[in-house]
Amino acid sequence: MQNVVTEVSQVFLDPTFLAIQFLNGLQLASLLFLLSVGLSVVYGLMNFINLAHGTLYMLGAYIGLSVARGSGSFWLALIVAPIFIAALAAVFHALLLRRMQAASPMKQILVTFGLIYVGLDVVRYIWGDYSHSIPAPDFFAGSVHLLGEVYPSYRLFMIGLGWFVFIALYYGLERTRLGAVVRAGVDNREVAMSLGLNIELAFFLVFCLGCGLAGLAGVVAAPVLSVYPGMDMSILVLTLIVVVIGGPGSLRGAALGAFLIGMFETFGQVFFPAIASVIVYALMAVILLARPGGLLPVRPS
Amino acid sequence: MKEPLLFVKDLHAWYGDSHILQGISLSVWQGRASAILGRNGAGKTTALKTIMGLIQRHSGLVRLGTLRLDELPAYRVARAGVAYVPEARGVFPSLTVQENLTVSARPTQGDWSIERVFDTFPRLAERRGHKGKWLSGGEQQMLAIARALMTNGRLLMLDDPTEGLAPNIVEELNNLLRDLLDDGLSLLLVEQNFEFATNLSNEIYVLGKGRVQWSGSASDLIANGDVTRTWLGV
Amino acid sequence: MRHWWYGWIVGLGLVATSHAEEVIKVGVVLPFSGVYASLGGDITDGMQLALEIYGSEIAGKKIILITEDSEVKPSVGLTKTKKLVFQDKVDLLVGPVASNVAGAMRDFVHTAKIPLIIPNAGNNLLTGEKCSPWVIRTSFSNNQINGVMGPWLYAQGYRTLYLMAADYAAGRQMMDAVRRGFIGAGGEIVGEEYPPLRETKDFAPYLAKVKAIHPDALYVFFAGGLAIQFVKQYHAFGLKGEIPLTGAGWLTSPLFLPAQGAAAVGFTGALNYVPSIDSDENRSFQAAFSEKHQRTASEFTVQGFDTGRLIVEALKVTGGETDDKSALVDAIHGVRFTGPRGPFRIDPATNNVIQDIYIFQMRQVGYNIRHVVIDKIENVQDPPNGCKM
Amino acid sequence: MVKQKSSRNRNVAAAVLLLLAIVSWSQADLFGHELLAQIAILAIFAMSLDLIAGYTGLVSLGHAAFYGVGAYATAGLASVAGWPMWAVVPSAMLLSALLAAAVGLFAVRLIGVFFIMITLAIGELVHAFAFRSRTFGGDDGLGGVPRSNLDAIGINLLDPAHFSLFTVIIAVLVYLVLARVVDSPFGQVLTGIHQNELRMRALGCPIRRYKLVAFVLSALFAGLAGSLTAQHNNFVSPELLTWTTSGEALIVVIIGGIGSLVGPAAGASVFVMLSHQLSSLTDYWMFFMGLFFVIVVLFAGDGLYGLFGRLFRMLSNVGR
Repeated sequence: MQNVVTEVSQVFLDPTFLAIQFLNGLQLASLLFLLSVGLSVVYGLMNFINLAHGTLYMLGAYIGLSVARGSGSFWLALIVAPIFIAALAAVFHALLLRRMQAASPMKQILVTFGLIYVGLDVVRYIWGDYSHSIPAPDFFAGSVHLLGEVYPSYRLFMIGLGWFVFIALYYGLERTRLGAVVRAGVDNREVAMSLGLNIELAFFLVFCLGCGLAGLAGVVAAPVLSVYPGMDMSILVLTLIVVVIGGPGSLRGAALGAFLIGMFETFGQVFFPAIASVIVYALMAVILLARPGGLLPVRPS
Repeated sequence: MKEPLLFVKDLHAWYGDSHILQGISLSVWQGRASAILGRNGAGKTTALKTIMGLIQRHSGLVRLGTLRLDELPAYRVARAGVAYVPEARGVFPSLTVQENLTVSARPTQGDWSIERVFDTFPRLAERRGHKGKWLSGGEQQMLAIARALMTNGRLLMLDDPTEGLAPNIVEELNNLLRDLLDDGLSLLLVEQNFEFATNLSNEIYVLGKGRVQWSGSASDLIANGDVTRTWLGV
Repeated sequence: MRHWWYGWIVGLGLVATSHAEEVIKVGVVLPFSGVYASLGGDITDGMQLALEIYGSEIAGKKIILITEDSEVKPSVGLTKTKKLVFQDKVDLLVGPVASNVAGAMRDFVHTAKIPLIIPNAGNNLLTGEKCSPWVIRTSFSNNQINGVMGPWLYAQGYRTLYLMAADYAAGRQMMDAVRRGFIGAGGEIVGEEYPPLRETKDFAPYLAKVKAIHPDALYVFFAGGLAIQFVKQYHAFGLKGEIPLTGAGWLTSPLFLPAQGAAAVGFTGALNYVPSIDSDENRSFQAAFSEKHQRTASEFTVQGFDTGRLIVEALKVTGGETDDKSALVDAIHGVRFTGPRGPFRIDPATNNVIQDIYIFQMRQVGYNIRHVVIDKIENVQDPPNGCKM
Repeated sequence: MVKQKSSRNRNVAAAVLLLLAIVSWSQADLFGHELLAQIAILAIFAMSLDLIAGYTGLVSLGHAAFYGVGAYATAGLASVAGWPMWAVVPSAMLLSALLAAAVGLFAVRLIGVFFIMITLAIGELVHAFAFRSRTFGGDDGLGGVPRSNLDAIGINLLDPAHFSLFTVIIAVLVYLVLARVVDSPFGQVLTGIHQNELRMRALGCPIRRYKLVAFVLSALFAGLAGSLTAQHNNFVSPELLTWTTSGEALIVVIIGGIGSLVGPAAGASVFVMLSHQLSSLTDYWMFFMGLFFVIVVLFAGDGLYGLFGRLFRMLSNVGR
């Protein structure tokens, strides 16, 4: 028995093994980044916590499922679902959010919690209670040999997509006028408005974009994770943790938070399986203890 | 006298349950400065924010020229020609000096351009690539004013601009504001610094308990010891 | 009778319960929302089909089902149970799916002496240490399904086994059963992994570990979304060719198979039912079910179906009488039939079902992926496990 | 002056609610008593949350941790360790309060979403512990929790009617205690902190200490609610500790009217009745529940208590 234990730990210190796990961590980080970045910047702009963000992720996955089944094309699903979710977010904004701009955070919690309930049953009503999956696109359906190991190429695609979105958003935020408006709004909403910047419009655009990214995450996750009613809740808390430890309002914070959570989730499960389920909570507690505003806070607290 | 540029009449505002502005009226004329004085908590900052539309206006009239402002959201008030320098400057810390200036620029409306700003404030030109958070207090005040000028408004509202500035910078600020007045800009000033305000302003409004308790010219105020003692504690 | 009180807030139209004297009320507490909603639906469909086939009227009394949603929450399941007993005055109860809900209901029905027929929840304790004369299980115990697999795998030539299940009581109990059997037969467990039940979204870290250790076979228990994710990821990481995948048969349940597709091929599992069992009873059952619902009946449907049939058969014996609960339970103990899953009866010593366990392999047959039965362990009966009634 | 009036209105509303509870109690059948007990327990839990969320501005998504600790401590001390119930219930409350004190020491340094998330994390850590604990039956939970024994004064708590009355009486006592707290100078400071933390700090108020005391006090009563729920169900499971339990409590508070004590108690009855009725009617009851939440925010901004206030004013205007 002793023999087995030492043998095992050596296997786990093998560089190839660690490299593969690093990729797994990056892949999870990619997904979490797509989910958290919109939530984070929206919070930074309007102090608005959308608890129904996970619901949009779930809806994205289901719409992607229907599109992929109907058309046979994963890529079409990858384009249609985020657009649909962004449009849905626009409707949601027009019907509900605009009236709640001045509402207290408590009312926001109540409304978005209500939308979680509504969204869950809408999904159950339309798509039923069974679990589904979207097949990976043919081009990424196989595996590649990496460091002498088999690694699913779709996961490499997920990592690549995460990087792509990060870079695109970084460029958009740092180099465009809208990006500067958003950053100004996050820095100080009142002042930005009093200088003639239409922060509500910027908020609307960022909100729709962020929701669209959540929809994108849903489709992207579907070939790896299954599509089922309740998939929203299982990712929501992790997403909120990413937002908080990164520091709400910051693109780089969301990326850093996603990276940390991806890695701690992955390596925690490998090296500390007994506490794998709580490791991210513990991490968050420690980070908030040391830095009450998150790692990369936008506003000094 | 001509019609005022900014005309505020019987403006009320609430902050949650507290009735902070209980009906204030004031005016600012073209090319002249008005100042609002008062103790802490008198409602001075609230008055500016309410004019700006940052605080829900409860009732009253706000007019800029012929345009009613009291129904407009803050960003429309700004675009209508009110340039605002908020309390504690409100420089955007994560934007560079240049971005701070260009993000709200409306060059088509007037003659303040980035070049002219950099001519007027050479210090800002030197630091154009620095993030807002790395500037000193005086530099931040310069940037906040320059940024407001970049909106090319007709009225400049400044909330306690001298606060925390060294005397030589206050002097510099005084000169700058005089130049702006000479250029035809109008000023509405909230000040703690009695001397600075009376020196610069034509009309003074003394605020207390959410109401205008006294108004008149700067020289009248200096002469009126009762008012300064009761409402300003000077 | 409902009091006006119940509607004082909402004033919604209340469900009218039948006031006819001559009915037999079966209270059904199953999940109709939440993660197990599909199981609740399958079990209910199965029960209704049984009532249609075997007769829903006994001695002039109609059997009616009053369903309540447990939401997979123990406290809700208990409240609904109390509602069915106190308010609807049901004659007997059926439910639930999840063992934690069963745990909450158990003490109440035990004290109230209302027969409860469990159509799924597999916790060993329910028919072991915490057994009750009033709690009867028609589905399985976690031991029953997995206990046979340890010796069977050893007999197939596997010497080292790696265990993996979601980190909750059911997962642990199933792995304990396999471990006991496999070690007892002479094999060695070279690794065990219990990914968190809720948080797990990715098996990649675990799969890499299994690959590094390279056991003779991997034995798993996952259900629902986790089953789909696991099978697909096992395939994607290229383990399928290298390490045989075995486990509790729910992994490739008809509920999850469409989403898993070809990735499921090669899995060897043990279960109390698979759709491809070659018997007249099963064929006619599947035909009747698919005519009504246009899909393949799952093991959950069969558990519901046999539960419904058991109730009908027992009531026939009592002549539709339900007031004497002991007589009703005695009648249940006496029922014997051959159903879709083979010979069915209840063990009076534990109140757990005695049934055949099928060992099957997922294979591509033509264009279809099917559960091919490769072995059958007959009349698997749990030992009392501390049950004293 | 305003304060006195608002607390008088609150007490009037509480009296009306109590009257409704008494009428319901006298009319209820066996299952009615079950629901009434459930409502009373949820009301206690919601009122305890209102003390921090409504009066102090500390929105917690981890209040279920204290509720759950109260329940698990009751189960552990009574059915595992075999303590007598008169010792179990106060100990369970104390344990909840102790946990709150330990957590609160650093949690009250955080504000806004950070406080929400740290409480959520604490809740999840406690949940994970219960979920894996063999002693407490892991995720299958632990049964056989006894109820308090009041046979000495002629009350048999195994009788649903007696138990529901017992829980209603305790809810009334908790209301009276909490009402005293929020009306006291201590409560005024909490409200002050909620309204303007910076000003209170400028006035030299030890804000964190006040927050901590409120947090601990709130946990004490959450623990009591947990203990009662364990006794009511004779069963505990990790479900009590999930963050959605905390979320639902928060919803009850908001539906009822945050910062009014009596509102959350009324919210508890609406929540229990509505979810019970809806889930019997349709499998898609969550849809209607969710819709109801949205409608409350859109049309009854301040919750039931706000509606009650409006009705009250309307009636008194008519009367004039």
